[in-house]
Amino acid sequence: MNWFLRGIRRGILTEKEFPQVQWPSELHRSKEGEVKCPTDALKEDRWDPNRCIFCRACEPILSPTGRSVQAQVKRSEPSFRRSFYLYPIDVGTCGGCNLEFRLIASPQHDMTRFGIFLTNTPRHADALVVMGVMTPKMEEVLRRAYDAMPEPKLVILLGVCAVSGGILGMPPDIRGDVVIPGCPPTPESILRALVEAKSGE
Amino acid sequence: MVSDMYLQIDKFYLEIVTLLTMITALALSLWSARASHVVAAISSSLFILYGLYSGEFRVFYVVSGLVWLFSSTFSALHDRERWYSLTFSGTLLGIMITLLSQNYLEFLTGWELMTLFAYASIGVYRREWRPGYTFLAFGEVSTVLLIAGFILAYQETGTFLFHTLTDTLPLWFTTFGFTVKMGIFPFLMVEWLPIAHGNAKPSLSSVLSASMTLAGVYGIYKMMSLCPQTQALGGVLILIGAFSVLFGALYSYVSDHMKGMLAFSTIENNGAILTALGSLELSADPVLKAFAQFSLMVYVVAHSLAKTGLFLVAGYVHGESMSTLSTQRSFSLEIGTTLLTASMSGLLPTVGGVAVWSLLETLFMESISVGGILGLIPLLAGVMVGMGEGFATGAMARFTSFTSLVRPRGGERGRLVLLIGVLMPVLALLSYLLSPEMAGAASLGMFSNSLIPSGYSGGSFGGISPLYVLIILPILSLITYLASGRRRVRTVDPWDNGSGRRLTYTSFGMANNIRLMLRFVLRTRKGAVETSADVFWRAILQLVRGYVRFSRAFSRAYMNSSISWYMIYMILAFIVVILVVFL
Amino acid sequence: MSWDVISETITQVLGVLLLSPLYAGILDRLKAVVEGRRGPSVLQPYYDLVKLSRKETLLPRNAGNIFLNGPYLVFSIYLLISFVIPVVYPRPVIFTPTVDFLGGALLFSLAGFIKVYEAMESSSNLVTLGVSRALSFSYLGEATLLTVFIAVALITGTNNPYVTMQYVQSLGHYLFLPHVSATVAFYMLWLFETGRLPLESSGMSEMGMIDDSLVYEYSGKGLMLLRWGSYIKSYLLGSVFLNVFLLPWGLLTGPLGAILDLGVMFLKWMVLILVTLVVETSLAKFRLFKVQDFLAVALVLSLISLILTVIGNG
Amino acid sequence: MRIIGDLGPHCLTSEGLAEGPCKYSRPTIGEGGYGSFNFLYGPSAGGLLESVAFDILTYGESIEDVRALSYKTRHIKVGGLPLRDVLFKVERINVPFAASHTIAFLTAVENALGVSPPEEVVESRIAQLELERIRNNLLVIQRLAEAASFLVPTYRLLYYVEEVNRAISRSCGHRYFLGANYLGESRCQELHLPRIDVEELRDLLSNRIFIDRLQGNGVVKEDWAIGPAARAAGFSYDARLEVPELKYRDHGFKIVTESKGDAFSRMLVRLEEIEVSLKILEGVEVKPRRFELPSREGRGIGRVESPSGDLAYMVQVEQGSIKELHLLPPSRINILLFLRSMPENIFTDFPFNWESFGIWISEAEVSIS
Repeated sequence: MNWFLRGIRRGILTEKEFPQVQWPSELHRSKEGEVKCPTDALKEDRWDPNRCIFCRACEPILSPTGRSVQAQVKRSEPSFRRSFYLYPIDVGTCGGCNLEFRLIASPQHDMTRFGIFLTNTPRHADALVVMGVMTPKMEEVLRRAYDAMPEPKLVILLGVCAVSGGILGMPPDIRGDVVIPGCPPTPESILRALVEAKSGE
Repeated sequence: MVSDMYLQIDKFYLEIVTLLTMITALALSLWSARASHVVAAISSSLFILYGLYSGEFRVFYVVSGLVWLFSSTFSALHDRERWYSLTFSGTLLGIMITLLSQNYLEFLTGWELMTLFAYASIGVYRREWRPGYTFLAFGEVSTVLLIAGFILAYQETGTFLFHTLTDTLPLWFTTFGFTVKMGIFPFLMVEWLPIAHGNAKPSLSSVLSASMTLAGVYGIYKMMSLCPQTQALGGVLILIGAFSVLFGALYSYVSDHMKGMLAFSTIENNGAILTALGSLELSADPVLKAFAQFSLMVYVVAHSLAKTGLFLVAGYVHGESMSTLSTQRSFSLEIGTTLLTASMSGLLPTVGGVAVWSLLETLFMESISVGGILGLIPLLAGVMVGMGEGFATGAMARFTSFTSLVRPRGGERGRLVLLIGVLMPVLALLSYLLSPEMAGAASLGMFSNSLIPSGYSGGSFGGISPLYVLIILPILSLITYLASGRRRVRTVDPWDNGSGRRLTYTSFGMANNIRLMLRFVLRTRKGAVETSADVFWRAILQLVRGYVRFSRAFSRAYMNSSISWYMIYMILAFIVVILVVFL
Repeated sequence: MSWDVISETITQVLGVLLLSPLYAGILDRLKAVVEGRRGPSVLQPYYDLVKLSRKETLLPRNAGNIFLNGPYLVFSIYLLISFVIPVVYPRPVIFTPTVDFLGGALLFSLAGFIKVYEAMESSSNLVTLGVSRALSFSYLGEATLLTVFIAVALITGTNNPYVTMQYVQSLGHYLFLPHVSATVAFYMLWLFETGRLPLESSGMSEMGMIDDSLVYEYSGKGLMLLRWGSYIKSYLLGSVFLNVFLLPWGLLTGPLGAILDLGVMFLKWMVLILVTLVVETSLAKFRLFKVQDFLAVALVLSLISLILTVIGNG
Repeated sequence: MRIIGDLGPHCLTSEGLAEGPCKYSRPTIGEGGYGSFNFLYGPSAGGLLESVAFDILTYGESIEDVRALSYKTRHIKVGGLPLRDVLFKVERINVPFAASHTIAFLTAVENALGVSPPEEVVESRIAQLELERIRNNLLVIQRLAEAASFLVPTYRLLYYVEEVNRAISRSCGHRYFLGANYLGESRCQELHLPRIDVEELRDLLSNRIFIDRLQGNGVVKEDWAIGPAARAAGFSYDARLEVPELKYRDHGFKIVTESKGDAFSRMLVRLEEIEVSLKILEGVEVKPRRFELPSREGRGIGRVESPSGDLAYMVQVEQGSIKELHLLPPSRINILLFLRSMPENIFTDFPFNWESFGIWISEAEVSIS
């Protein structure tokens, strides 16, 4: 059948509410007990999402709530309110963040309804989305990409690797205006963070 | 009446003085090259002055004068060899005599002078004579045809003076004699070889390419004015011209040799001029004739001056191959080249744009007025010209890119180029002075006489106003500029996916798409080039054996598609056209 | 000249200037819906332009005057053309005689020419890649643009867009075979000139870029002007297609009519947008060299139209 | 016997370990004449999901020769670490193939310790591998459709990818099987199947333009090819039939092959395999299960059929921690195949050929010490 007709027949599949995900989601302590966390995401009983890789080593002492992991927006840029173009750069990922990031374009999530788009040149980009742990050869590339973007611009750290280095290495040394934890962060949490970053809500 | 007579006398003296100065230049060259070039420049200016007074051939005179002025100025600045200055001024003198000639004998004298000096000049430079031979050989072919034509004319009129004829045969002979010199189909090595072979300096290249071919046009135009109209010749010229436009442009697009691609573009332009001549010969309608003449004249102006400028650009570049040359760009060179190439690409508001516009307009109007099958000739020609313009735009963009746009900034040079470049819009402005007396449609918001309407069949078929475009565009740009407010500018490296590599693209690579897409026409193999020198081609070139070897080497290095195929297309085109018209 | 003319001119030019992005927005929104997404707002193009106008302009190290100032020129060329052809108002307005169809075509190529030069000045590989492609198709593109304009000009015996428009309004001329084939040819050309599928599309992959590479190095105001310019270009060519080829009817005259014409044009555009929507969502992108064949077909169609007309006359 | 690839110092073959390194035929190196130049694509390109650069020798538009330059090489230290921490790192070598990596690794460990997991665990692992295969094949086809700007299918496939991810998350808690497998444990609760209309996907083949982009593009005939690339070339290579640990034969699994070996055949194979995998999934049931891992020493190899071909681990275990670890990722071999199949094409064929292999740089360029 002609794909135009197929498209018409399917109708709009974009969702308002997204199904719950257990891992990764906000963790809370449900039992007492000692936990050996491989990334010391647990310091004096405080759970630090920016370090957690959701490896389930602390189960069942900590258990998932199903609430999507909260991103931290340090700076937002109101002029991107209705038009927000992203340039993703991968400095050493496992491929998970790349995939989840692309999935915010899926019909269920549809980033474009918020005026969010991807672009293939930093010249047109409003935000640099950094993913993965720092690898030596990518440092220079990252710097060039940041340079190549016109002001005003935001830097978004996507995934625990970019935020804290996770279990595999060191984070890229670039100051993030928006920090999205998770391993990998779910499309839902990415989308929430982006919407907040561009409008400050 | 009296003043008129004085004018005649003044003109006569002016003519003598001009010739004498050029001869002086010739003599001076034995003593000092620079002095000779300066005097040649003076003589050229006098010739321009003379041209302004003279009647229907005004345009040819003034344009040739300008070409000489620019090229001799360039030589005065850059060339030092006395031999060169001798042959250079000799060539100019030859062309001058040809243009001023009052009868066939004078004409031939000038023609031969021009041919011989040009030949010498090509040979002297680099002390390599073979290309010179080729040039001479074909120069003589044309001369033979001319003599034949003139003799026929003499038999009819019994005088060597230019006199109206009743027979069209002389026109046929001479026309082909001249087209040989113009380097149209198969004889294009006359035009193309010496230049592309790098055996001519920039200034001479521009003279050969702009002024000498112009002499050919002048010849045809003159003979046409003497002979009765023949639609057959008109059709032939239109189609041959159109073929030359299309293929000249195509080969200019794929050629990777700097002067070579300019030479091919000259063939393209000569083709367009030939088409204009053809449509002048084809149409019966007086309005249309007038308009055809207008487009012919504008094209002559546009081609000669722009081409002169572009050849001078080559003077500021080290190396001949577009992919390996090295140069620096300066404001003058960049803007100058841009304006020149804009005109070469036939874009408003440059004179080249007016030329292309009027030529196409002529062709399409003729296709209506002539009607029937014959009406298809200008139509097809028009489409071929259209495609040719497309190729020309591409070729010119590549030329500008790799001679200035992508080059590092360097010292301030090439003001002469900028000057000629600025002429392009200015001449577009003046073009309505040339326009046949149907201008001045006092239409909505037009300045009087600023319009060049192709008045046809009562209502205006169409029209453009270069003046108008030239005034409104800057104003609108300024408004846009002011309206969009001030901008913060920051200089950064180009974004190359973050690799930090600079531009590696070669000129060859930029043209390669066409090489791949038109593989079946260009006979190119991937990257490398097919160099099949076939029988027919050898046959033509018995007298220029060296050329075959050269064409192999050349095609491998620069043409990257075998030149012989170019020849074949041209010859086939020629044959087809002849058949079409006579059957 | 009367105040009517001036007001009509203003309506036409402002109409072009302000409404052209809207149609792009509507098409994108509809595409998204067919793709099963809610999609961006129809006003998205405006939002983008506004944002870009606030951003910094980046100048590649090797670039200079042409790169910086080219966009203003390109924009004003399209602006100038909007004075010249019947894209909103059916009668000549101020400046209309500046150029005819052919001159208009030459102005379009001038804009393309400047775009290429300014892009080349940034001397980047990715830009040159796209430029070399754009140039390699221009020989067919320009020829088709010329022949299509001439085709309709020959049919009507004039090169003046406005006269042409009135002429083809009569049904007999409208269904005239040459006019039909010319119409098809022009639609194919429009798809090419405005970078639509099946010829190109602005995806993420640099390897497929043709026209995108011309703005690849641009940012801030320069990018805004070029984007806006291409919206206008798309609108101009599309409106000529609608008013002179596909639906020459329905435009009103007079100052009040000029205002209403904006609405009429909107309805006409809906037709064009729906057709294009079906084309774009049913087809995929051709291989690069197939674009040539596509254009060749367009050229041949317009040629057929020409030949038929001339033989008809003779 | 067939070559699978270099595993540490050895060459892994279908018969087992052989003397390494594997013997590959020499690639033909193209050289440039007048006007040729090197065009660098990448490292950070919008057209590529990951960071990698390709140095293309070209005359403009034509591709004479391609070399890949690695940019995002991650150095992962595992030597001497306890099994648990190594597992966490192995899971994150290439998350899109997390199940394949984890299961191959755990199989290797179990072989090293000389235990064979119980039925339920095996079933759960088959389920995970097939779900992952479906997700990845959908993604590959999606990338192909996107490269051709085939708008509606692009988003349709993206929709399915998301649906599979959700099914996985409902079945095993995490959208990419992270933490779903553990030492001596399989944690997937129950199997939720994604609803995929394979007939609809077959409609992709009704579009001539789309097919034209793929046919004759990137032909692979090498007999040392693996996974879909091999099967597309007519070789019936598949670890699922060669490896004893995972009992695929019991689930009526049959190999899908094509003959042409071009990007189109690779897509067809992946398309058919989606259906095959769905069939297999209907036959399996998943429930969580623990089992005992003895604390012995030894070395073992674990191999599975990842969505893009054979994936193998070789481990040396000593008192509960890793002494030695070697990885054979499918992408490493697929890149070789890609580079060899690229010449003679033009630039615009590049994305199609690249995506058709389903290569992940993350696993190809990781260095484990």
